Amino acid sequence: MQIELLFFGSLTDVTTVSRLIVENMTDTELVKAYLEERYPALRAAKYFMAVNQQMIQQVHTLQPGDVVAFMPPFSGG
Amino acid sequence: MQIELLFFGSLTDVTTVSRLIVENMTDTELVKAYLEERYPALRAAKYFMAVNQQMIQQVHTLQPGDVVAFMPPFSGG
Amino acid sequence: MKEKKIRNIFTEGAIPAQQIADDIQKHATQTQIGAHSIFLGQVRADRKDGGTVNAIEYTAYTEMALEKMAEIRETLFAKYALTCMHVFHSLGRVAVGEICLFVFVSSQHRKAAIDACEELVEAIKFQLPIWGKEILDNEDSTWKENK
Amino acid sequence: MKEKKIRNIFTEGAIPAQQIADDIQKHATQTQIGAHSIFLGQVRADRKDGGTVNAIEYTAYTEMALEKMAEIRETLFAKYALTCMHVFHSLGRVAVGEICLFVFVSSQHRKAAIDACEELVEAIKFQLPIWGKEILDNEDSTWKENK
Repeated sequence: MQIELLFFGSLTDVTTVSRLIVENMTDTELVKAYLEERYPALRAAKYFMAVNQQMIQQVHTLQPGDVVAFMPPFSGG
Repeated sequence: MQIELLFFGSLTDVTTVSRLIVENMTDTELVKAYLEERYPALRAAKYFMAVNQQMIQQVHTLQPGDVVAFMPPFSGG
Repeated sequence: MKEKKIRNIFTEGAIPAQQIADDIQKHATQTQIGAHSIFLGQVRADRKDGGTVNAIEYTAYTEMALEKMAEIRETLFAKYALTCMHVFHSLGRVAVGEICLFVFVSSQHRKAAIDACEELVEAIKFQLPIWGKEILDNEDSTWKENK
Repeated sequence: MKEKKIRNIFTEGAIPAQQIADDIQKHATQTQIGAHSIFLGQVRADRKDGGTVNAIEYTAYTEMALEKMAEIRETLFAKYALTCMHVFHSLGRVAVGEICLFVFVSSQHRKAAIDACEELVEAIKFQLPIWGKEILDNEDSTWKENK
């Protein structure tokens, strides 16, 4: 199963990419652990997560094709 | 001594003029009494008075050349 | 001695939308500004006994209004961290759908401009000696009341 | 099933002052409108460590932003007696002195437009996934933070 990861704002300074496809991750905690391993600077970053454009507050089970967005505090306007 | 009287808004429907010069009126109470005699409809009208562009709340002594304005509630904007 | 500066706020007839664009454009050089709060009053086709409003005819005690406006301006500049404040109010006839009031307040951060603009609109409505006469489509008229 | 209508709010680059005039002019035919409340965000030449802001480069999670904006819109229309609400936000580079946000709310009576406009500006700043990167005159950059 594939999950699409999106990175926005200052997080792209850490990841250097705005999009990643990962395989076989069944919940958002696994995705987070994987990313913090791959990009240690993420551990110190403040960010929110959204699954399919809905903000999540806690661990969320993932389905194939889900889109997980990593977003630093908003600064529009 | 001359006093200048100015009428604004709906009050001009009552007075039909926007400006009057009156003689020998030493305070605003005398002016009011004179006008209510001359224009009885004024008695039922709601208005504020200003002497030389300053709103007054009570009887005000007049000096030659003073300008007394009669103003219904404001409706600008 | 009054030191406050008296500025004209009155425009004959409606305020053109183009003037609003021009005034905004003029502020592009003031690079400390982060926020503009604008209020526009537009003449409404209200139904009244006997007809519908076609236009409002504005009159004012102009000297007193400008004096009072200068006071309001001073008070707001003292209370809020503002960069600019501009007010334009129509005199004479303004047709339905046209703009009769243009209030334009600018500041570094949004809160000052937004709060001052709101307070300014209230002050204009309730403290400036200006009167609107609503002209109906049957040529009757009725004096406007502010709420 | 979501029934709310998704409308675009994004504009590439700065929002021209002329567009603001044109949008105001378009509302002249809506004769039930009595009040327009407008908020404009303008890019400020803030001093930062190492330089002065020259421009802001905006990016967004556009699909999510438009979805969220539709929700905010619905909420405000339910809460206030509004006639219209228009929002334009820049994407990409907006230079100092240029307009990056144009919020335009109209209603019959002033209070609804003023209150809804203020609430809408806060919602845009804190609920829409949009990010501003401040480009300094020494070509360094820093991520904008909303307060």
